[in-house]
Amino acid sequence: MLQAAKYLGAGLACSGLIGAGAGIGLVFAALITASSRNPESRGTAFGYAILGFALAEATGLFALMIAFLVLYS
Amino acid sequence: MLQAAKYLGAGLACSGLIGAGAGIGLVFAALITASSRNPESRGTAFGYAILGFALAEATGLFALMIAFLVLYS
Amino acid sequence: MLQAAKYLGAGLACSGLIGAGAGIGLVFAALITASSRNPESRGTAFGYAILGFALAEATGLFALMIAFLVLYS
Amino acid sequence: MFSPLDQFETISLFSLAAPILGNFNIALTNLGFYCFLVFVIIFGFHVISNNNLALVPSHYSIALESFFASIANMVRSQIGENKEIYLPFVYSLFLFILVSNLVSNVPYNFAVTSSAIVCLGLSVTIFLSVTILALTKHGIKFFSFFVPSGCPLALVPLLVLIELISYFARSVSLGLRLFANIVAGHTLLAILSSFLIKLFSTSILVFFVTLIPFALFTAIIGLEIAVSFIQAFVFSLLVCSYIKDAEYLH
Repeated sequence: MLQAAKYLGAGLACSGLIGAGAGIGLVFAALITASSRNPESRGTAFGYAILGFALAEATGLFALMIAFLVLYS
Repeated sequence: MLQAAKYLGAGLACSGLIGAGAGIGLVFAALITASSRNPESRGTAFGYAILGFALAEATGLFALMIAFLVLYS
Repeated sequence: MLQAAKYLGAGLACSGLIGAGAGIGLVFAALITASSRNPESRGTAFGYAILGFALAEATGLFALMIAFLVLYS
Repeated sequence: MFSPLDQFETISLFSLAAPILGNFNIALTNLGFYCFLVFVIIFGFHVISNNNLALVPSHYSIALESFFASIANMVRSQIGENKEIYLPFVYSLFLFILVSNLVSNVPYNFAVTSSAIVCLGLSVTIFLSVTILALTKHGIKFFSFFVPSGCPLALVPLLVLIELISYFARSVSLGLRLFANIVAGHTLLAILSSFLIKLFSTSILVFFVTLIPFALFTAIIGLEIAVSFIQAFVFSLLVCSYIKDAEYLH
């Protein structure tokens, strides 16, 4: 019974990754439009895109962390 | 039985992180477009982006706090 | 049994924070684009951003209040 | 059973329990020790960069002066040119949160801002002092703050209620934001590190395969250091904007 709840909890915890996926899509969409509109600002725009990717990814990792926590301890 | 409900509650609480991930993606998408369209306003735009990131992240982490609260107490 | 339902209820209540996170992202995305497009209107734009943030945050905190209400009383 | 959250417990290093005055008990906990450590680091850095008042600045004093100048013009741009009376308060708040976050990033160190008492205590006292400041400065007119300018009359009661609730939510959300970020970040690092240890210690082949998640782990540590700076910056920026609300009432 407890093990069943663990599996269900971990499955539900993965719903937190929806936002991270959408956020990273938005960041790179903006990077592509920005680098096409203004090619010489490609360097800093890429830097911001990597930073935005890392920070949006962090929220997804938090959800994954809860999933591991629920699954294994 | 109670422990099972804790796991399920923590898993469900992770759904709060969806908004934070999407919000951060939106903020950095706007930063990238703004910095490519108007490079000399990059400084203040980056300041607003960091502020927007932290405030959007906070809502996701409130949900994570509830998940920890439910899981461990 | 009752306590189990409390945990589930608090977990479900966290889904209310999704809107707050996305809303704050939208507000600050608009602020960044606005401040890069029209730098001298930065003052009033920042005031509206903080007002918009407070109102969007309020909805998320209503959801959080319900979660605490369900969890502890 | 290893729980990633037990790194945040305050353990009393050594305590003095005397039955005088009704079981008097004073203990130096690891929280108190790390607060003192942060104070020593900040004080030492200022003493070093003081460069015993030499006219020609040393590297340290240049770094500290540029750091102070960036906080100063943040406060000046936020609160206003002639309101520099709040600068020392915001500067010390920023430095305390920054140094305690950076100290907590070192493995096996206790995070001062990960104890709810410190964060919520900071945010509630700041909230109360800002409200008292606004009340003494504006008296009854302070309550006009809850009516956003230029909104139709019919909407006023609803907006006032929402503004009131979001004003009182400031006291909690300010501290909870810092607390939640640090606790979630350190728990993530604790879980990933215990996961990597298991992977590294299985066999040589797996050792090389796990170098990839290890790169992810070092990226997250970099992210954690960035979050420490961001949280200190956002906490003091929000304190400045709350003081501005108390000073200028819209």
